[in-house]
Amino acid sequence: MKNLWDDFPALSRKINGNRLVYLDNAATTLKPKSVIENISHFYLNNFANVHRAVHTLSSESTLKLEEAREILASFLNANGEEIIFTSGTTMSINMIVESFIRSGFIKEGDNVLITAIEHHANFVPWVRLSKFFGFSVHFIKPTGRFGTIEEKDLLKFKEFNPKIVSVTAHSNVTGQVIDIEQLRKIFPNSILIVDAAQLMPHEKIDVKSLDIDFLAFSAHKMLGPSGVGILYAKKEHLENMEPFLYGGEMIDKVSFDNVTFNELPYKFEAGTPNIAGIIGFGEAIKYLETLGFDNIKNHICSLTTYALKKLSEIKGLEIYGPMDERHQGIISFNLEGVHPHDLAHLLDEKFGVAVRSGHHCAQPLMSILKQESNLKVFPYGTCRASFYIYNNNEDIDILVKGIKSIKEWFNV
Amino acid sequence: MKNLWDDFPALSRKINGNRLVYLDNAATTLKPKSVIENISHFYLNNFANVHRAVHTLSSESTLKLEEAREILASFLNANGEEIIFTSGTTMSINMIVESFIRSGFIKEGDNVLITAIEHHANFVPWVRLSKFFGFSVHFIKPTGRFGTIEEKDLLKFKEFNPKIVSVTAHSNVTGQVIDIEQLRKIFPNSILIVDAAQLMPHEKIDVKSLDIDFLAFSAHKMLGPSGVGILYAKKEHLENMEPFLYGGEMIDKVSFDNVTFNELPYKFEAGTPNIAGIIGFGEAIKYLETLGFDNIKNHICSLTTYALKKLSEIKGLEIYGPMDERHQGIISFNLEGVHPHDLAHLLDEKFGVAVRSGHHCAQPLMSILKQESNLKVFPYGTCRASFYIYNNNEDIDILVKGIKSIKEWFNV
Amino acid sequence: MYNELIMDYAKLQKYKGKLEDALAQEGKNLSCGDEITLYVKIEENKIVDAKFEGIGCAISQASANLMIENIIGKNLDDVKMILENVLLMVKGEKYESDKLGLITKMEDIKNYPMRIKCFLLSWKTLELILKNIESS
Amino acid sequence: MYNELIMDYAKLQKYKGKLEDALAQEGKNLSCGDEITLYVKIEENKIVDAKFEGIGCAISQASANLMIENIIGKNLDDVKMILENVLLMVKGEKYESDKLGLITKMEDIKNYPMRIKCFLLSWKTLELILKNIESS
Ligand SMILES: Cc1ncc(COP(=O)(O)O)c(C=O)c1O
Ligand SMILES: Cc1ncc(COP(=O)(O)O)c(C=O)c1O
Repeated sequence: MKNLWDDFPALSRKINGNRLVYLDNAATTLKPKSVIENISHFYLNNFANVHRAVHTLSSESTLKLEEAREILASFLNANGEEIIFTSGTTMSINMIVESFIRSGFIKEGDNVLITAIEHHANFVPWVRLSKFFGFSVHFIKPTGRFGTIEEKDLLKFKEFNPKIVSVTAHSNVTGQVIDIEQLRKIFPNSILIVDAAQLMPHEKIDVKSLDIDFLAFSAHKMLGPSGVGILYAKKEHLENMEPFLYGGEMIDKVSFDNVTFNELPYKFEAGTPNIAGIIGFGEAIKYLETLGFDNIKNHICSLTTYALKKLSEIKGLEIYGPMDERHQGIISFNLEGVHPHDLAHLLDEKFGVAVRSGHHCAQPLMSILKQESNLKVFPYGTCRASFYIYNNNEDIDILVKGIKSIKEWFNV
Repeated sequence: MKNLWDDFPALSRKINGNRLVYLDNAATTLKPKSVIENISHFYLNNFANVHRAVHTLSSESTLKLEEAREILASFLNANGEEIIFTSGTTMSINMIVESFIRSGFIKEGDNVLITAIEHHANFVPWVRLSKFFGFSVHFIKPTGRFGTIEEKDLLKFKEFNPKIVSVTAHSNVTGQVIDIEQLRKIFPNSILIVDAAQLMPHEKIDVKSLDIDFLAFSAHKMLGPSGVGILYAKKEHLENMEPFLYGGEMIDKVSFDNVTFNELPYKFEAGTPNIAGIIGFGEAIKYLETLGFDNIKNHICSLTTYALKKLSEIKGLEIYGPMDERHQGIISFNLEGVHPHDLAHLLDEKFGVAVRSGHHCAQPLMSILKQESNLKVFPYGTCRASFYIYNNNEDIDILVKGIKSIKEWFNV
Repeated sequence: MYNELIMDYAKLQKYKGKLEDALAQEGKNLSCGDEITLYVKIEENKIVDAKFEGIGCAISQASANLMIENIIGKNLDDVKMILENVLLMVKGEKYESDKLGLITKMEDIKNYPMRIKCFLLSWKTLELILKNIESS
Repeated sequence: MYNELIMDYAKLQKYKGKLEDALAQEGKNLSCGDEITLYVKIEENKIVDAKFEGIGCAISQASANLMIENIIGKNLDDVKMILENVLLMVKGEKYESDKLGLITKMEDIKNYPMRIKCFLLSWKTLELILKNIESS
């Protein structure tokens, strides 16, 4: 991949005198100039509320918003009416769960299958609302290397035939990519919900050929602005589902005792959307498609392979996840004797390297890693380095050098 | 008020050769340069995810986000832990209603009082969810001039002592400002929810001295970015309420069968927030406070008085709302014989004037206006002109001239 | 958008009113409450007469009048083709303009998303009639 | 943030361990699962000894050691004042630095919102002890 640094002005920042090595891409990515300028330009020139007025600014805003919807639809191989704009993955998933409940799609006694490696966004809504509404949540437990889900873990639930299967396509901790095609084959009759917050930035997903029922992801993890997410859902589901948010734009007729709803996708988009953010997301997708998702995936895989090799040479470093070809873009690790917060903080302070530390909103997985860890003290968290299009091997060399120096400094 | 056009680059646009006269401020306002530049600058330099990482960019982002929260808190005379960032007024109100239901704050048999002039955002959630959960919604009907709520309309429900009173502080159709102090006096024991989407841009609200329990508003209607809203709520309520969105950041501990929640306000802020938007909103509040809310209110009132006088001189123009000192910033009207969409479209096309036409997400009020209208055919909608800080009397002269010309053109 | 031709068609009275012994279909514009009743008389697969009742904005009135003027005398296959091209036109896609005659004078509607529903009110009602014929 | 002084205090063993016949209080850092047990021995309104158990990051260890070093020998009113000033310091507000001695070497913590919880773990635990004393 060609060097993209000129497109990302934040990369020219100095962090305590060092060049910024940004390896916290799984939390959020930097934004290219084109997206930032697109948003500014929109606010400076066209901004008005959408859908609701006939004047020029409003018409322009509406056309641009709908253009972004079409970009997203063709990106996923879906139809515009199946693309719902939300404020992020978290909101998209909450929307599914609560709407399922209101619509009677999940009732007392129904079974929902998720995994033990989910991000809280695809864990807490199910677990918490199951307490109120009496459905059951079951967990696929990873039996592979440090939190890795194996095919046999999925197969255990095949006969169980759960009504709903909701799974991350890419762990934000172990970096494992889950094979959605395989998942669909094992659960042909289940409603399949995919949390694509992490996979989407790395790989094109064709919702039709993978037969995905619901798909959720966030703009900010793939060069887009914060406060924008997507919920893709098959039209046949959306037509039968009760909305999650009620208000303007999503209605057809409102009287004192009755409400009917607007057509798709507006039925699920109450209130003024994040207009500038959505338009900026359209621009981000254009940028990514110009690079080409094959190139992006290759680049990320080659960085990951290089990093896994280099990191595993550090004694006392415990690396989580499969460490094979399923391991992509995200690497979690711990250095014996050094708390991950200290490691992350020092990497930033002394080497300009931004990595994340903590439980990564995946506490259930942390408790599993603890059981398997060989560390004297497992800190209920990890350090996580995650890569994107603007990273290169030198970034990884700096990371590795940093870890080694910190190790010496702590005498471990 | 001094001329602010230099601060609003969109005002230098030409619409079909005419200068833009932007009178659709109740839908959304234009953005000042300082807000747009603030957002760009943030994306170019500091952007990272908040709360979750220890590195420099993330720390900077978190500090800026929390600074915005403090700006909002002191703006409302509230505490930071009572300020919840949402995606807009619609989301804020849905959050209240659904959380009340989950928490058992409203149950079968409880009474909720709203008005017949509400925006759908404060109407549909109550009416629709009351069907599922068996509580009752009652409506204060306006008996004053064309949709105006009089004190006696409120007093009718005094003995009724509703558990919840949820009311707009400023009608987005009639422009009537509702006296919240009076409302609180009439309903001293009710939980008072205020939809301040329209009032907030014009007037400072002190939530403590007005004893407001919940307050909702949107950034985009007061110079801020789209996709950001506020829910203010008294701490004592928030502490007892079940969250609306579940996911990252809002939790304390998550295990396979139990969840405990984070402290306030984070308990109600699941997922990655609209970081840049929130920071931009802080900047917008700073801009408004520099102008001074007394000046803003005076300016809007003087524009309204002038516009009401000029518009009432046009024969065949029916103006809705009180047309007295309660009438502020927003004027809805119809021209006999011309459909509001045509009037709005022609004002844009021939005169560069942006006004809104339609039911303004207030269909119940439209049915009331229809009953009182003297028009041969009431179009179930109105034209609406709404003012903000950058408007002046000349804008109103152009609007009036436009309406007169269109009247001639249609021969009515 | 508002040229003399459109204004003339908006005010046209010729096609307004009720048709007896004809197919009748109601249509609604959700966004503004406008309603229309379209009457179509069909003989031997051909539209021999059409009228409409209902009030609405100038755009919806002009569009209804232009529609009726263009479909009277045409057989159902041709009408369907006209309808298809109209739908392409408002989406800003490629269409056969020679099939639409004066209707193309309203092409600019594609830039006004809020007005497309006004413009399409009569066409969507016609579409319903055609669908009903097919399914019966 | 990580200077020699902080690293030295992070590794200090002197105040680690259990104290018998002392008030004991557990504290937790929600964000990383770190836990501490603080032991404080009070005689005649004065802290005569204190220790802590538990593992955590260098910041929380250094902070706990610095805290204990600074409160031993102080009466409860002075300890309360120290605590108040520490809380002001991390909020970036005005505080009396002469009351805090070496603790001020960690002032920079205010710029690291994620680390404030690490830093405050021992202090919040101390606050709980003081509150318990007052309410009993
Ligand atoms: C009175 C009132 N309430 C609520 C809303 C909804 O605001 P938003 O679309 O920003 O959620 C509006 C704006 O349209 C309004 O005018
Ligand atoms: C796998 C996964 N799911 C969901 C989320 C939540 O995304 P957001 O915070 O944008 O709602 C994240 C990101 O933190 C994630 O990594």
